[in-house]
Amino acid sequence: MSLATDRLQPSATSFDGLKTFIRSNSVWLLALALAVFFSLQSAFFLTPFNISNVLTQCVFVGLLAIGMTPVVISGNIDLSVGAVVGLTACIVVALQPYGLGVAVLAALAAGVLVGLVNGLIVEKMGISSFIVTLAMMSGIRGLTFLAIGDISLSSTDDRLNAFAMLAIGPISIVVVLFAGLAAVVGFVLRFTPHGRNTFAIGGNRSAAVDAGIAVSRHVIANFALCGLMAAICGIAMAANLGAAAPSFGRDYELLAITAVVLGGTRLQGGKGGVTGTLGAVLALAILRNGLNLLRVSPFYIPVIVGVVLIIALVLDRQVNGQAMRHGE
Amino acid sequence: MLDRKVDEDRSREGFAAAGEPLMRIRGIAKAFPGVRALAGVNLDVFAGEVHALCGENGAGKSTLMKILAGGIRPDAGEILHSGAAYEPKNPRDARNGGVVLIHQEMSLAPDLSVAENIFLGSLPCKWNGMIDRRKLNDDAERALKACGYDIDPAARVGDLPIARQQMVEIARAAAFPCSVVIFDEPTATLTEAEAESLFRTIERLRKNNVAIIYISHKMKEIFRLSDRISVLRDGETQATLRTADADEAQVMSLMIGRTLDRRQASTWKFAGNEVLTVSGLSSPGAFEDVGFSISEGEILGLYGLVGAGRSELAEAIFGLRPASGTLLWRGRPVTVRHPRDAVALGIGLVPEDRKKQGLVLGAGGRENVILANLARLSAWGLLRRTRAAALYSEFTERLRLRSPSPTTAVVTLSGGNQQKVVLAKWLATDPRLLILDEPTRGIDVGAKDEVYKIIRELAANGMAVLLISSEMPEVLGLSDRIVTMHHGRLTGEFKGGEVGEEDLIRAVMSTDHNRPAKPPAAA
Amino acid sequence: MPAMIMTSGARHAPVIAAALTLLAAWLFIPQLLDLQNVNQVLRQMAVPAIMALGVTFVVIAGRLDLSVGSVLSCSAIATITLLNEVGPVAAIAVALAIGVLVGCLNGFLVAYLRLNSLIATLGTLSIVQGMALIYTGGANVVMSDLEASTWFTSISRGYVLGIPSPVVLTLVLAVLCGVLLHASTFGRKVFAVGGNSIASAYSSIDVRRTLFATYVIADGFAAIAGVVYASRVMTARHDSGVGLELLVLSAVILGGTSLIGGSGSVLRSILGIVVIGAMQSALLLLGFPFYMQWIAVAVVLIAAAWMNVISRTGREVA
Amino acid sequence: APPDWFPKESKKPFEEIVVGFANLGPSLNGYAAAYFKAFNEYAAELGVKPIMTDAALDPARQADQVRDLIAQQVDVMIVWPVNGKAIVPAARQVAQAGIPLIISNSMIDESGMEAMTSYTGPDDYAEAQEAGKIMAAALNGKGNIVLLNGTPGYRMAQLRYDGFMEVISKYPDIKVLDSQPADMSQAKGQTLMENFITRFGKQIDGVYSVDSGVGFGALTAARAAIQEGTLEAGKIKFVDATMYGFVWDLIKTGEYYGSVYQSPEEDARLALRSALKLAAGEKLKQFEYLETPGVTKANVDTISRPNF
Ligand SMILES: Nc1ncnc2c1ncn2[C@@H]1O[C@H](COP(=O)(O)OP(=O)(O)OP(=O)(O)O)[C@@H](O)[C@H]1O
Ligand SMILES: Nc1ncnc2c1ncn2[C@@H]1O[C@H](COP(=O)(O)OP(=O)(O)OP(=O)(O)O)[C@@H](O)[C@H]1O
Ligand SMILES: O[C@@H]1[C@@H](O)[C@H](O)OC[C@H]1O
Ligand SMILES: [Mg+2]
Ligand SMILES: [Mg+2]
Repeated sequence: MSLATDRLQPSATSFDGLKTFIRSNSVWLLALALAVFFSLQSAFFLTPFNISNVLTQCVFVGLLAIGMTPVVISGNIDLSVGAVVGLTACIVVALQPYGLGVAVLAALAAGVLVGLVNGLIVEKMGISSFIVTLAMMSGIRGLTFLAIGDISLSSTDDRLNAFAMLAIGPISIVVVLFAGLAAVVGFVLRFTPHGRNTFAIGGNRSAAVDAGIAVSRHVIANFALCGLMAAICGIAMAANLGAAAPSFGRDYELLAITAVVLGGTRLQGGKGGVTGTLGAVLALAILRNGLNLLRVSPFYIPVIVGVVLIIALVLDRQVNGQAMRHGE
Repeated sequence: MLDRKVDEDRSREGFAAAGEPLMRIRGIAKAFPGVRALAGVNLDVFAGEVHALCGENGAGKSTLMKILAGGIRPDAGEILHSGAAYEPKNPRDARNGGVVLIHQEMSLAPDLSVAENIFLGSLPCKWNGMIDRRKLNDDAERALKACGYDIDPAARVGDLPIARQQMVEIARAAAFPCSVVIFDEPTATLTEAEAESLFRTIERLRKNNVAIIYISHKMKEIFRLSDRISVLRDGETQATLRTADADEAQVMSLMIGRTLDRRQASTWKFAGNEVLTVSGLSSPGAFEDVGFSISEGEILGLYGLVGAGRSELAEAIFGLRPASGTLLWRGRPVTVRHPRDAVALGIGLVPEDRKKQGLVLGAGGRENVILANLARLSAWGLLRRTRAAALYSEFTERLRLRSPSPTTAVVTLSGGNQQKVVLAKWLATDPRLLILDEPTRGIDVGAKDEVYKIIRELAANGMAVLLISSEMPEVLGLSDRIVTMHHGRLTGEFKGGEVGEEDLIRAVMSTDHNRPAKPPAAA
Repeated sequence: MPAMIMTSGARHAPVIAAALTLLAAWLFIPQLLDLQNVNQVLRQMAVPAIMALGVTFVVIAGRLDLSVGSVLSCSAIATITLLNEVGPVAAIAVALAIGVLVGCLNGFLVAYLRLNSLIATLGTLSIVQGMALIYTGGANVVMSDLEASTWFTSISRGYVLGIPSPVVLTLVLAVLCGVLLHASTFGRKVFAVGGNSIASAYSSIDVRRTLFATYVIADGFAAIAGVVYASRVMTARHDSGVGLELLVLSAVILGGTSLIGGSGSVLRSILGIVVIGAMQSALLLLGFPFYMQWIAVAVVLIAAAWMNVISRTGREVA
Repeated sequence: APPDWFPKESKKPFEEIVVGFANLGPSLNGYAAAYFKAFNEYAAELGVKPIMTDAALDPARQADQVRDLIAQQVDVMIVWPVNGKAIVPAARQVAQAGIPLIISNSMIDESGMEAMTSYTGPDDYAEAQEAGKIMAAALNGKGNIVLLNGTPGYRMAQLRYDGFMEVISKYPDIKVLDSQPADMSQAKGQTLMENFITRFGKQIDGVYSVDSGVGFGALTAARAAIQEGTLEAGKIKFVDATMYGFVWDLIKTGEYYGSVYQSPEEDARLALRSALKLAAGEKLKQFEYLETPGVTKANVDTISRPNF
């Protein structure tokens, strides 16, 4: 690509091809490298049980990160997802006496509702999503504690936990569900007008407005989707643990955002996708699982995770980085 | 030869504003806090005419167009479109009503494809809710072809050079069935050849009986293209003229409310010492082996087409871009690694993109002016406020800046006034060499003349000026000496006053015009 | 004219909100403004207030610093463990050095490597807290003589001219920051970088050095807050500061400093802290469950941000 | 060589036993930190290498980590649950994998009890009852108290509240003014107490805290108020349910009224020892409780000073 010839050069060298590949899949390469490293270090790493383990461990943060991806692409952020996990986990357990269906629907509705409120405040009041969702994070957590109290709830309907324990071969049903949802969100982002408009809004909001895109509607829809995914995460967590407490999902918003950004989605919006997010979720899960298998003292894990996080960011800047202005 | 072509095109000489206008604008008013942008504008636009809109910076042209395009709602007044009330609530309404605006500021989503950008807001869908890619790309291809552009509809817009991006913007006009197309300063970033193809597009639209509103600060274009000219001043319509009956001077005096004094300032120059000598300067991917020198009191024009690498050269001299080669400052070798070093030597740079590079838009004029002068305004690390205020008033008064107050956010100022703030900032540093990169881009004739006067005055007082411009008349009119640049290399040197347009054009064009010169800057 | 008044009114929204909150609270809970309670609230809020002073610089420069809470923990741990061994002066010096060091790391990552500040400082948060965890093994470090009263303990527990000493310290630091931010040339650079870093670079400002400095200030102040914390609580853990980063950020936002960068003030951040402190105290005095505070913070945060939006639109856009 | 309490007929040689320990994380408080330190020291002393995981107080992560340990085919597993209810499904998976399971320090929910082989640790309810008795005695059955509770959602907090209240409710003249969660944090205890003092002032006769960390925070607040003359010296009786070293000192001087002895070292050693025995195939009692005697000035000298 050059000033004069904008047609993609078909005769790109194989080096260019490799570079493009690395560029769009750098985090997958990181995941791969980690997997190779740990399988050389631990005999347990590549056992079917452990593989299914790692995949299962992707699910909770993964659901949030997938839901967060369109929000970030449209130029926003959602810090409230962790609190929504706590809220919806409690709802799905607390409302079981009214029937499992009611409980699940109520939890999903609560997630969507929080998303809608987030989106509405952001769009209609014009407040930055960071502030809105920071406030919501605090407010929802407070409300949940106020309603439930300092206790945890036991799931009384065994079907919930039984469902979470289902597996197709070694792969847990939750993983399959997660993969399906990720595919849907990825598909929507890539192939539907809503998805493309989301990119347009994040890339150049005023352009999107000028082009007659109903910007608010798309932004709100993404927040609602994010809330929905957080609710699914809350339900899945309650199912998996057979219990719920208002403190569920604490700090998960940060884990999710980390995965989204490591996956190559630009925090300012306009660029990114589900594939990268998935790779980042996987890489982080492999890292934690592998360190565990290597019997690294838990005291060292936060330091290692922090360092890997920063290295990954630096590498991403190296391959994908914006042409840096000298002197800036 | 351009002029002859204009004459041939005068077949529409007899354009008569007869019958019902397609769009009738009556008493449109709009106020922003502290500014009355429009104070009752009346305008009739007919199908099949090119209606030029002129006015000083801040006259309200863009505001009026945004109202037509549904981006802003007016405070008062009414618009009739094909006889019916026209009150677009948003750009989508406007587009559905057949009104398309090609923006002054680029209005594209960088991470989407060319085709997606052209059809942004109305992407074609299949029955299952998915985007119909084939139709999208075919339609886009057609729209691009219709404008005569050879751009891959699947290319990512952010990867295109700026001029191509502007073409994508323009192609939108051909992509939709529309009755009114508004162009707001479309040629500001186009080369003359690219502008030519835009004019052909406009011609085609006109033939299809579309009404075109065309905003520009370039008189030549206006007289070449338009059937009628309306002049806006201080948010009011001054007059609407038939282009065939009007002349430049008349339009300009309507714009600024007085006649322009277009006498050249004294051309006397004292032969100063060399201030800066550049030799063997290279920056990979931008320019190579550049050498020239510039003396006190000299205006050196640097002419080239968009993408020639002139801005990069300026950035390198100013310490914003790494480069190899030697710089001699008053005969002594110097290294400039950071703009601080450049400022310490006495170099100033008025960058080409005032919004991105020139201004802190949310801050006031005074805040902006002091930014390049902090070292001098500091006493024990504290800002000397009275000195800062004095500095601001001195230079903004000299440039006749129009701003409600020193703390008014510059984002609310018109383009020309914004440019003056940037100029004031650099003049206040009292530079020995001032690099001006497209100093009059997007500013009105009145402001342009003021800027020219200032440049001459500065040079007369011994300042060296490196003038980078894509506007031939500007370079020819101001420079003592002109160097040309093409594909990152200097291709010629001419003496001011002894060189004609053809010479310059020849020097910046060559047969390998389409050879890639450098990878585009990543967005 | 009325528009102007409303506009300027909205600009001072945080001040007005603070006054109104206090007034309303006082009407219902007379004890709130009892001298003793006021002293107490101010004493309690001194630690977050000092952190907020530093964080304000980073936020005005358009970035975030999530690591301040873990810097506080580290600084408090260092102060307490070294106090017994090398005396207060050296202990405080080491504690502050830790803050400056982390500030340099953050500054390097954000300013020179140009990493996203949210994620990068999340990374340093994890690293710094992890180091503290390794160092203490998760244990409380406790001051050896809990009943001693030295100048060190009076940093947070004494009085100066009848005013609680941490409040005096906070005020002194606030004045310092106010001068640095609003009257110095460095302050202009911070605002410029937050407003438009490219234009700042074109104006010969060293953007990287300026950004770097804001992190040194933020984490340095977090370390000072850690010393005050140590003096007040007398024990510390690797996670003593967890949650403070968001509290402090909320206060800064509450004060009307825009997260986009380029605007804000030290005074407003302090006001934000006072509002949060008064509100927490009022809710507790009214006997509300603790969680009520979280809900109240949410409401106040959105209300303040909204007033800020109104004031901004009042000035610029229709 | 295996210690003498190790069964002679073991299913597996002592050296080859792999112990997995999914703990909630030292972030909980000083007690937990001392526990982990003791655990590691004891393991080193015995020459076993346990696999430790840290859930950082996240129940979902803890469940994942339990599964990581199953994947590594540990011979026996110890779990200190973040949340007694949320650990149940993971505990069942441990049982399914045929791995004996010890729940340490904080109980698993009733519903998961069948998956657990044995519990080792304090009897939190009994401990709180003990604290309740001390408080009642300190106040002579009459007075106003405030409660500073543990981390919301942590099972122990509930037991420490219920046990205490069971005793206190027998004294109609003891009134609970308010109860707030102090998150097992000293700083929070201090802040909450400062607010209690403003609100209730001289009405407060007793402060019950979940443990000495929180209790010491409350004491610090009271000291300041005494200095300022808001409170009388020595009037408020401070009682908590797990004694830290510095509170032992203060009980000796009389500034702090009483607490309950609970040793993290004993807690940790008991857990590891029981785990090794289980792995060897020995049968254990379902509940192996620690000794948790009440401590006041009267008997403080008979109790060794906790070193955390
Ligand atoms: N959003 C806004 N907020 C406040 N003032 C505004 C806003 N938009 C425009 N203005 C003001 O309205 C007036 C008209 O501006 P407008 O952009 O329409 O001028 P213009 O004729 O297009 O100028 P130029 O030739 O420089 O593009 C100017 O004084 C400008 O400062
Ligand atoms: N792909 C692109 N995306 C965004 N901006 C671009 C792109 N390519 C070029 N530009 C910008 O367009 C402007 C003109 O291009 P360039 O700097 O390459 O040439 P130049 O010789 O400086 O030309 P001129 O000064 O006439 O604009 C520059 O500001 C450059 O940064
Ligand atoms: O039993 C423990 C308690 O006594 C301590 O204070 O904190 C952690 C608890 O699990
Ligand atoms: Mg305009
Ligand atoms: Mg240029």
